[in-house]
Amino acid sequence: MGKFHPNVDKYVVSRVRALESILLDRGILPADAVDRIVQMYESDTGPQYGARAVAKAWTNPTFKRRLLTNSTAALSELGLEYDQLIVVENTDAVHNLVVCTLCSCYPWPVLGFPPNWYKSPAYRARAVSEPRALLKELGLEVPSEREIRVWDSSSEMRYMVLPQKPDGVDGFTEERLLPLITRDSLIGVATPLPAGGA
Amino acid sequence: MGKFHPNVDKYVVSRVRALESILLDRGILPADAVDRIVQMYESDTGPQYGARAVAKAWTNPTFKRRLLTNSTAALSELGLEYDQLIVVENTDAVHNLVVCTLCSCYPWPVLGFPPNWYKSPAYRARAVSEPRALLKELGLEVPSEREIRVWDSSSEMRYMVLPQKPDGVDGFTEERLLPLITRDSLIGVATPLPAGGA
Amino acid sequence: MDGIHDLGGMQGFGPVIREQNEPVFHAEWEGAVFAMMRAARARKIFNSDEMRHAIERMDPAEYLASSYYERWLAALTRLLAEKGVVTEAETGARPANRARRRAPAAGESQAVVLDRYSTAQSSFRSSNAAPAFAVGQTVVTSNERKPGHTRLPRYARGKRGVIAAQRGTHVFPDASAHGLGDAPQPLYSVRFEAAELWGTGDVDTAAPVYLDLWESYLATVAGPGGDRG
Amino acid sequence: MDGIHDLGGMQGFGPVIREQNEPVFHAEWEGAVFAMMRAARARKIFNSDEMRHAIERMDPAEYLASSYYERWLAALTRLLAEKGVVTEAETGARPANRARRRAPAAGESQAVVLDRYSTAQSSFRSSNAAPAFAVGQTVVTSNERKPGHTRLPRYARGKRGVIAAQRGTHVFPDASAHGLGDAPQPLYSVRFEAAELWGTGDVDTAAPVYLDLWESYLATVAGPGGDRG
Repeated sequence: MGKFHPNVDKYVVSRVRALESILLDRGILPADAVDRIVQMYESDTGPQYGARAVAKAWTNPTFKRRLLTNSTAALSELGLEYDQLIVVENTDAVHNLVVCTLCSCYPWPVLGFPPNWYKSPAYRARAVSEPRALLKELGLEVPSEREIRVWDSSSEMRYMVLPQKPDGVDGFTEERLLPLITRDSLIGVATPLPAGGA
Repeated sequence: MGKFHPNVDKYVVSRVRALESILLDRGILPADAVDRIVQMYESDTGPQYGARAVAKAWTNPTFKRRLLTNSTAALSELGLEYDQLIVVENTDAVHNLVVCTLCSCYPWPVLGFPPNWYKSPAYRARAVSEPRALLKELGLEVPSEREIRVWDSSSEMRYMVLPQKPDGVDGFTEERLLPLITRDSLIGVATPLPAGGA
Repeated sequence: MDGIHDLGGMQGFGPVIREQNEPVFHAEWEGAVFAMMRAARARKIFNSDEMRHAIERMDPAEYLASSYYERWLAALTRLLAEKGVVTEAETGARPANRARRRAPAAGESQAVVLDRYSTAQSSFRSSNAAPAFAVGQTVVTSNERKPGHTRLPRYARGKRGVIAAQRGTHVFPDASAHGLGDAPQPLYSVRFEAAELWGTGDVDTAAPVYLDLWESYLATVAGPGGDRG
Repeated sequence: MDGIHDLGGMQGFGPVIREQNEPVFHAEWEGAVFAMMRAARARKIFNSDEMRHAIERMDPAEYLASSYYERWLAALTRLLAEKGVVTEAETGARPANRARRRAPAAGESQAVVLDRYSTAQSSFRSSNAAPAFAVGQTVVTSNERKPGHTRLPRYARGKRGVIAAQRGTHVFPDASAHGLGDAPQPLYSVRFEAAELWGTGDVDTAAPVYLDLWESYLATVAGPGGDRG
């Protein structure tokens, strides 16, 4: 609901219902499509594939190299056919941040649905021109000497951040690492959770 | 009323009334100010000074020269103390158009209140980048070989167009010329009315 | 600031609609807003640059959804609050129908019902400094992205133009809008060719734009046309 | 087009607010819009570039006042009308409560309930043409102001950058959004320094932006750093 549409909901709902009934009548929308799609996405959403890829990269250097240089091959090892992903690695010298200023492009196959803040005009406007100040507002202080690379998703290529491994997780299995790897850390607006934090 | 504020009027009116009562109580707004200002502007608005200056320029070459080079002196001959006006002359080689892209600056002392279209985002956005197409939409075809100079009012200087004199008005007095000189012709979105047209 | 107000060159707004026989005010409240703005300005509660900047600071969605006098109302309310004259809580709490105009005392509104223009409002300032740029000189505009008020539109940022006229010395809005005084500077009329502003596409090359720009917005360019050729 | 959607670098939007435990859909109608968009795309009624351009063509005030799925609804309604599938009159005339989902037939929605990603959606295209630009080369972006869809943001128009990577050959959105086919072109990742994009003011110089740009957006620059130094 738009901030400035005080009564938008009823109006929007009635337009959606009307369009839905027309598309059902014409056979464009199968009768069960809405329910099935909603059910499917509500039960199967989030950054599972992305987190799995990162956990594996943290524990397996050759997988990490593949993920960074040929993500299609790396993701297919996880059972995902996806040829549009570029994975960018955070280091002590470089922090990466993903945005789409022109619309809201986002790597759905690996991260699930984009959160509303990612699609907001404020994020889209500010991430490119004042990333460090924005990240600080969001609770992530990136040292001034560390370069922030902002990836503005202007093509069909999609971006995911490979965050730095938290301290104290040496010897953790992929399964123990997984809960530390939040969606926000894969966009670049947060770091993974600390070892004891999940 | 904003296009997308379906019920804005009541809300705005109540905010205006509340603010008005506070400013009256504090003595910032004199009791009769609203009525007097509204009455004054509703009875005394429009491009009287601008049209008068143009009519005089059309009939008096030395006044025209003063108007174009020292408008302050020229306007003071008409009883108006105003030191911020630049008058730009339309010729067979140049057509002039006035806009304010950043807000809605307009030469109120000579043209009265700006019309709503002058203050609209559409006019402010398009006048600078596609003036010829915009003027054509508004019914004024400017030949492609004629330069259109767009004056974007970015400072406190204000702009008024000196339009070309219509055909067939040689020997007309200032009083007969006045009704031909429309507000829109002084902004540059129209030509003056034809000799028989007023 | 690169705010929503900076509309020059934006696409997607559709046609310009002219209203026939447009009234001075479309509703009574518009006249009241106009009068209140006049009164606040006459009392020197804020200046015109502060008022413009208050409009620029509106939420962008609200800016575009608002009419002209709704923007004035938003700026007026905000500035009265920022200047400590009327808090936003007061405006919100006041019952809507309390405004009752007292019977006017003769002459009371004199200080507020201004002349249509007073030379006290002039932006001209005297100066001993000679302008740095001459008519005919090629200049390039600043590419600086300022957080505050400025009068160099985004479409003319980092662009080359030619000085068309010197306009005297004027109050500098980038200072005046932020309580930093008049800080007067030489002002110039600068001509920009359409291809410089709008690029190499389907551009009407016979449609230059003239902007009035302050000296600190401008820098010299090597050679008559500059090093870009 | 230089539309309202082109938000990069704009100021005045305020803080980014993150919702805790955000649901996939905030209301039932959002899920319905999502499903209808999926169905229309699966039926190849329009492509993703046409969809983006339909959103860009919204009235700017409505764009900013709308939520994400309201924009999808606006684009969907517009494209279905433009493609002659459902007229806007039909959508308006249809009683609001007529949508009654029939009992689903098993497997019926298979064609519509797509996998999360299908390589049929890939933007890659095979090509024999060698890319014109090499990694490390300095390029300058086009300053062309297009009336239609483009993926070169306004903030990066007429700017210098360095080729950071070659990305293969991809469908060209400026063609694809306008029924002009795939018209594939080499794509590059281009790095732009912050000072080039945002000027000389209070700029965080250690915050470059990387954009994926098609070959026709780019031109060579004389010398390694170009003639601007």
